Amino acid sequence: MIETGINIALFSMLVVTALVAVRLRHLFGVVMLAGAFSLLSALLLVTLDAADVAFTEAAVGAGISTVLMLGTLALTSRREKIPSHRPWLPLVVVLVTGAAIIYGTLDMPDFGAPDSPAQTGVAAEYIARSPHEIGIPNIVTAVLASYRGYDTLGEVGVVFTAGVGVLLLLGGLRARRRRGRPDGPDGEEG
Amino acid sequence: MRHHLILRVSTKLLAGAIMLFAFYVQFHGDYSPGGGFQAGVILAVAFVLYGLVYGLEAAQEVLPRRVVHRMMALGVLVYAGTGVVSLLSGYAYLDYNALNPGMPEKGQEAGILLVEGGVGITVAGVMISVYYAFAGRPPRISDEEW
Amino acid sequence: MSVSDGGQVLTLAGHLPILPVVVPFMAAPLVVVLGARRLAWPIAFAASLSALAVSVALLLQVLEGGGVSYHIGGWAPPLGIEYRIDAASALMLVLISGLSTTVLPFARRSLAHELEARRHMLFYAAWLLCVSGLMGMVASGDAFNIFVFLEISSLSTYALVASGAGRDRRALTAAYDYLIMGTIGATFFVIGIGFLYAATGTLNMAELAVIIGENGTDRTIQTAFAFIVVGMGLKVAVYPLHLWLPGAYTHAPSVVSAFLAGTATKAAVYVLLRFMFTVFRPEYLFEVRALEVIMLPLALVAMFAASVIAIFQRNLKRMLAYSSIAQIGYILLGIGFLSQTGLAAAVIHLFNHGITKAALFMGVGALLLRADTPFHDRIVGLGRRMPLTGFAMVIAGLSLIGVPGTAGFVSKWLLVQAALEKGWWPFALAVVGSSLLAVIYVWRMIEVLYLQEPEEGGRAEAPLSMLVPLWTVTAATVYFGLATGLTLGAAQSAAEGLMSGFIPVAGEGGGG
Amino acid sequence: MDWSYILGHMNYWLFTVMMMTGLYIVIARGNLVKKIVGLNIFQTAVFMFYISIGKVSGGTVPIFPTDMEIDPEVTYSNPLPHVLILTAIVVGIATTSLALALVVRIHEEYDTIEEDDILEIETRIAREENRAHGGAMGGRA
Repeated sequence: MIETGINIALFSMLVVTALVAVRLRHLFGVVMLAGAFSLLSALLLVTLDAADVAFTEAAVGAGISTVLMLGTLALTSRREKIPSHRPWLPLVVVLVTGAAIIYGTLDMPDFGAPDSPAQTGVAAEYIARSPHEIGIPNIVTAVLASYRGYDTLGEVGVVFTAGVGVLLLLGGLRARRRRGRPDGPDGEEG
Repeated sequence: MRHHLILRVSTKLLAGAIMLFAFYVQFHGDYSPGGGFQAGVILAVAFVLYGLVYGLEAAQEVLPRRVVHRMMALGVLVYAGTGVVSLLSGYAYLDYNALNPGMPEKGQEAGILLVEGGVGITVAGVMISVYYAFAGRPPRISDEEW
Repeated sequence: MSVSDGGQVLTLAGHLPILPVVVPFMAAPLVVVLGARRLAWPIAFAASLSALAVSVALLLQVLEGGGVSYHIGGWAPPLGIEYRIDAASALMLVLISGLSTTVLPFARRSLAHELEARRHMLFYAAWLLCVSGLMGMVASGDAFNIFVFLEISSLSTYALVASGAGRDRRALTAAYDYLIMGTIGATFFVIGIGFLYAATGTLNMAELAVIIGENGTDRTIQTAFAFIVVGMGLKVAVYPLHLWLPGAYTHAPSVVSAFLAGTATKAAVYVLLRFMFTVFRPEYLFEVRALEVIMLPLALVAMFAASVIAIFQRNLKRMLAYSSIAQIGYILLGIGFLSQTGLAAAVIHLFNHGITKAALFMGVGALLLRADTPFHDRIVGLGRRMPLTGFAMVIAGLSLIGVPGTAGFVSKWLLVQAALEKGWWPFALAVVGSSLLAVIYVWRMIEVLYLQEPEEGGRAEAPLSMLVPLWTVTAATVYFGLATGLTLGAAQSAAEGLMSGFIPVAGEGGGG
Repeated sequence: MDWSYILGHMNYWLFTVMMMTGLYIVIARGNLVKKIVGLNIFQTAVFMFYISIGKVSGGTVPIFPTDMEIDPEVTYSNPLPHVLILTAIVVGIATTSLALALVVRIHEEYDTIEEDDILEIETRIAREENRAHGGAMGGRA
């Protein structure tokens, strides 16, 4: 089967990309790998029938987020220092968490099963009802903008919050502040 | 920094094409993958591209800071305002049937168009604002160092 | 329970559940669109005040007529997203909007002192978003919708904490640490919801409860439970996951600390309660005993370790931050008892500690007008120079200890009762013991504020715009310590509601 | 455990491996930008995990034909995880941009984006504070 072959190739490339990103110290390369990871995941999402998500992941992960990271590197530095501490504790945390997730998947229905709860639950209702209740072809848009439109309102709120936050942090052009003033008196009262 | 002529001309053409694509994605989201968010991102990319080649000042002449900051908020108001309209007509918040009580389907379509528009405006506004904020900082690494 | 449904014409009263979230949510972009610094504060205050008014109306309505369900978009759940308000959530809405409304007038002077004026407009926008995010988390009856509003509140919180960078650059690293931990927590929460969805096919919490109740639990649902508890635990700052909290509360502007200490961790605790008791059901919790084995010991560690660390702090703000971690221990203890009294104690302590800690942080904000840092040696004797501020802090400090006549006493008394009810007297002793540690650090605060001569003489009281909010909250700690009817009633009814799970609503699960 | 079970769950496990790789970068690496990259990998893996919950074998993209002539024979994959993940992706990029803005500011104030260096600077500040204000216990933790 071609599809299985594609999937195996994509999966292995994804895993390898992620693992290489751990080792690489050249931050430019790390950012590029992250972009490649997003692009590969977008391809995988296409094979999983999630066209909308793939489109977004490609635009965001491989596009805007890579641009922002590169912009940040240009403003900061481009090499990672070797961390001084031993990574045992993180390794334990990660292994325990991973084991917990795998434990949780043991009772999950097989991949692609058409009769799993996820498929027969509300999802089936969306597919059955949206043609006559919403009347637009793209079910994802129908659910996104109408049935669960409030989530999307919240999502816009999150984006707006991020915008406000970035402006609050970086707003206005200013020369670099003088440093070494851990708790000096506030001279910028206005 | 002044880039090569070919780069500048093709950027202008490309930015226009990208914007056109953004509008297609925005308004065709009912029929195919895409919608306000993707359109907003693509629109922002067009401006980022323009800014990268022509410089931040040139980009900000086309779309001043004040405008993009207000775009961020405007989109949220459009979206949430749609909800208020349905609320004031006695329907539940964000019930698009309120927009066309006679024909619920038309109301839904209109509602989706409105809110997706709101999403697009906010996302484009935020992305461009973030780009302006980052690009406005003095760089630490020179071009050669990459 | 009353139900609003698609197509049905609603009156304004029918919209009460959505308004406390939407009003601040829309006020934030309004502030930015108008772009006028002068309008930012009035809009924020007006929005916050109206959210409070609506929340109070909602609380009264719920206490009288039972829970309310509001179908957003006119789509009946599980198809659409539902807001579900009962006594517990209404009480939380009142707490959040009430604290925001009282702290905001205080913020005017305090911020003028602690933050550059050109950032004020965006600060108030972020504030409003934070309020609406927290309110949305509490009001929502949809698992994924909680995540979305959680992120609104989180992102705005990171920005608010980082805005303390003008005074101390460590606000930035504190915000970064908080962002990383908070995002890991939120992602864990999302993983948990994914497992729940895979196992049940729905996201509506009431329906989740029904399906889990009917089909029982399997390994997928157990894992979902674990991830949701750990994810929210990061937000709550449960003891080993608390590392972000001291830095964030210490370096954020005082108003932000006052508001967050009173609300942010509390909203997360509320979501934790919702999932533990209404989605996974108490019967299941009894079965796994995970709470007794894990939560009670962690609660005890938090109560003692954090209190001891608090005693050794020289920075008043940091001391209060560690005390917050200890106080969260009490709340977890109440939850861990898995009894109605224990839950009532937890809910009422959420509220009482919220107002107590807000009063204390506001007091610090007032002190900072006259001192450059909240280090003990810089605020020496300030209680004499600022008698009203100092006295308010003493009263709030007494409430932190749990002295009779203050709000803190009510919740600790209930907690001790819950322990004795179960026959677990060592836990009752632990509550008393930890309170004695609180006596030490509160005494240190009083000692610093009063027992030494101030560096320079003369009275330099904080302005009225700060004293009025400070004393409003302080008076509330006394009022709710003496007149326990409202809070105790709401907490009891909230605990009852949590222990019995969601009450089925007529017309639920049907078409829109 | 038979083969069909393993094949039916293999993808979940592989996604778990990716998630944990990302999470490892977040908690084990000291570079502030790299942590954010790790966070992105972690989240992207979670997104794929979600989407794979909604995949139906033999299903297709959940978009009806433009003329809305719906063929009842066609199975569509589950649209709900797609909707949720669209929202989650947007939340993710919002978080990333805020985090990067913080990194830029941190670099302006500390002149480094390495956790170890920052910790060193902050320990020094705390020590100075303690000397100035007479006492113990400062630092970041």
